[in-house]
Amino acid sequence: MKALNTMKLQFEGRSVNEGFSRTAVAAFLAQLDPTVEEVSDVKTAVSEAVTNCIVHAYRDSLGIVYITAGILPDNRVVIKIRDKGCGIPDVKKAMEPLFTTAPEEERAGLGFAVMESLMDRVKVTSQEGKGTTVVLTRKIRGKEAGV
Amino acid sequence: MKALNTMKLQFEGRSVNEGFSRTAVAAFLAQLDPTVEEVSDVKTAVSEAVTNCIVHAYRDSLGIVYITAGILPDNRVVIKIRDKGCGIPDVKKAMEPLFTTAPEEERAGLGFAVMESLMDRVKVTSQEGKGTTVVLTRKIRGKEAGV
Amino acid sequence: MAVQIEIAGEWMTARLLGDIDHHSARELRESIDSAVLTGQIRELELDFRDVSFMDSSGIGLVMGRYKLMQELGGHLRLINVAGHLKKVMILAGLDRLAVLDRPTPVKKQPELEKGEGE
Amino acid sequence: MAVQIEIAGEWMTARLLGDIDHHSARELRESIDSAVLTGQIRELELDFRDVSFMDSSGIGLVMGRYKLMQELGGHLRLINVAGHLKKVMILAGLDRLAVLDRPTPVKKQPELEKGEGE
Ligand SMILES: Nc1ncnc2c1ncn2[C@@H]1O[C@H](COP(=O)(O)OP(=O)(O)O)[C@@H](O)[C@H]1O
Ligand SMILES: Nc1ncnc2c1ncn2[C@@H]1O[C@H](COP(=O)(O)OP(=O)(O)O)[C@@H](O)[C@H]1O
Repeated sequence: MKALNTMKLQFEGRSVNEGFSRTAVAAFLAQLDPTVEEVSDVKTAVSEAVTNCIVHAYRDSLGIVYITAGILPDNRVVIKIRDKGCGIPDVKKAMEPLFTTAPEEERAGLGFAVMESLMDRVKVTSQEGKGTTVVLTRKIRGKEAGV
Repeated sequence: MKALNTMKLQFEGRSVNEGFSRTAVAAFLAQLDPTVEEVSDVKTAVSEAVTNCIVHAYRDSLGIVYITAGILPDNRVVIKIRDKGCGIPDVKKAMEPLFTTAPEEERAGLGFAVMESLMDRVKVTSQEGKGTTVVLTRKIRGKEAGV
Repeated sequence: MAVQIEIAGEWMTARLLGDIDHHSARELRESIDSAVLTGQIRELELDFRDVSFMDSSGIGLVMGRYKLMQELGGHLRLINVAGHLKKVMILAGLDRLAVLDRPTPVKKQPELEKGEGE
Repeated sequence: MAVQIEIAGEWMTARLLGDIDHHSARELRESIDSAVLTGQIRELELDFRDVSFMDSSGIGLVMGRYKLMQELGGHLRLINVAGHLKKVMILAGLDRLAVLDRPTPVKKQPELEKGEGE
């Protein structure tokens, strides 16, 4: 389905940009007149994916995080978060709740679980040494729907 | 001066993206802990430059608007807004207050005047048929300064 | 952006809500002008109390309504213009059009004035 | 993100302010833990009333403080967890740790309770 509107965002993988990037995606979403809950859900899922790029993908380095977002005609928003970091050796295992490779930093291992529970669809593709792409999809019913 | 943090944003030149883009830039600025007035000033200047891309540069077409922003070590923010649209034949004349080529759309001809009065520096480069780049610079004193 | 319109005789108040930019200006302009023309309004008041953002598209909106009211032999007045909005309007010279912060003229429908005591 | 800490005997309330994410969590963790250890706190209360956003970094923060209080033979309690925050905490199973929305235990400093009547 062709997107009605799209945007691209890229920024340095610094933790200060976590807040910036989820606010930017929320501002893009605003055109669908989402409910407060829909905005929180999307911001939270984006924050998880962006944090993973910063904490895991670029663990010992500073890399660029790439986001694209598109609005589909059926009011779905599709957000792609991509890094060129270390990659994930076993995606299935990484997505299990409580699995984390950074417990010393108090990561809860719930990033993917949160994304999956807040979004309609989470697709992860990764290649070791090349990077990871997370695609989040969510239908926005909006305030009109009276949710 | 090398930037401490940078971001790039690009989006389709649709008017609905005017609000999105100025909010995204404001979110990036937040790391400098700006005052409410500083945020309004920057948002307004960005809105002028982005609107010009949509209204003038891509008058009869849909093009992409490119924004980059950087934070310099001396708390200056530098924001570049670029289009690949029609270009400006006479930049000096275009920057005169009240000059507009779109009076029928109730453009006030004050976009550049607003940018110049709210920012420390406004640099415009343009090439007919190729596009226009506006560079906005503003020192952010922030809440700490007690402005 | 949205606008709430209140009419009393030839007086009309348009309360602007949200952001005024190029994106929202067209709809605002159309809503206000059609109400002014249909209602044969002579005194138009734009209330900026709930405007969260405004760039020079708002100046175009004000100047366009100023011209319209002049053509109709009426007047335009802007109320509750504060902070950032005032800054943008003053740098555009709108204060010289004498529409900004002019003392409230005596209205034909004095009951409209209630609750404006600030 | 910032935190306001109030201590009364071995009771401590940490009022979290703003967004809780990976960026803010480290500073929060360090401020809270150093106050807990210095003050020999046994009852730690995290107040989420003024938290505007939280992702799973907040879960890590809560679980880390839960473990710390267990090691110290104390307790952790979360208060004013509403809406979006509650959703994230419940999907993380924090309600099962019995720290969420537990009725207020009788405190040793009853004067601390004043003004909490809601
Ligand atoms: N972008 C990424 N690049 C490399 N590894 C990742 C990435 N995202 C997730 N991972 C791996 O998957 C694990 C689980 O991720 P997640 O569920 O978000 O939990 P957490 O971030 O708390 O560890 C991480 O600990 C990490 O090993
Ligand atoms: N990005 C651009 N591309 C092409 N022309 C532009 C661009 N920006 C400004 N201009 C020209 O400069 C004029 C003055 O711009 P400005 O001061 O912003 O006023 P306004 O947008 O109200 O016309 C415009 O009317 C247009 O002719």
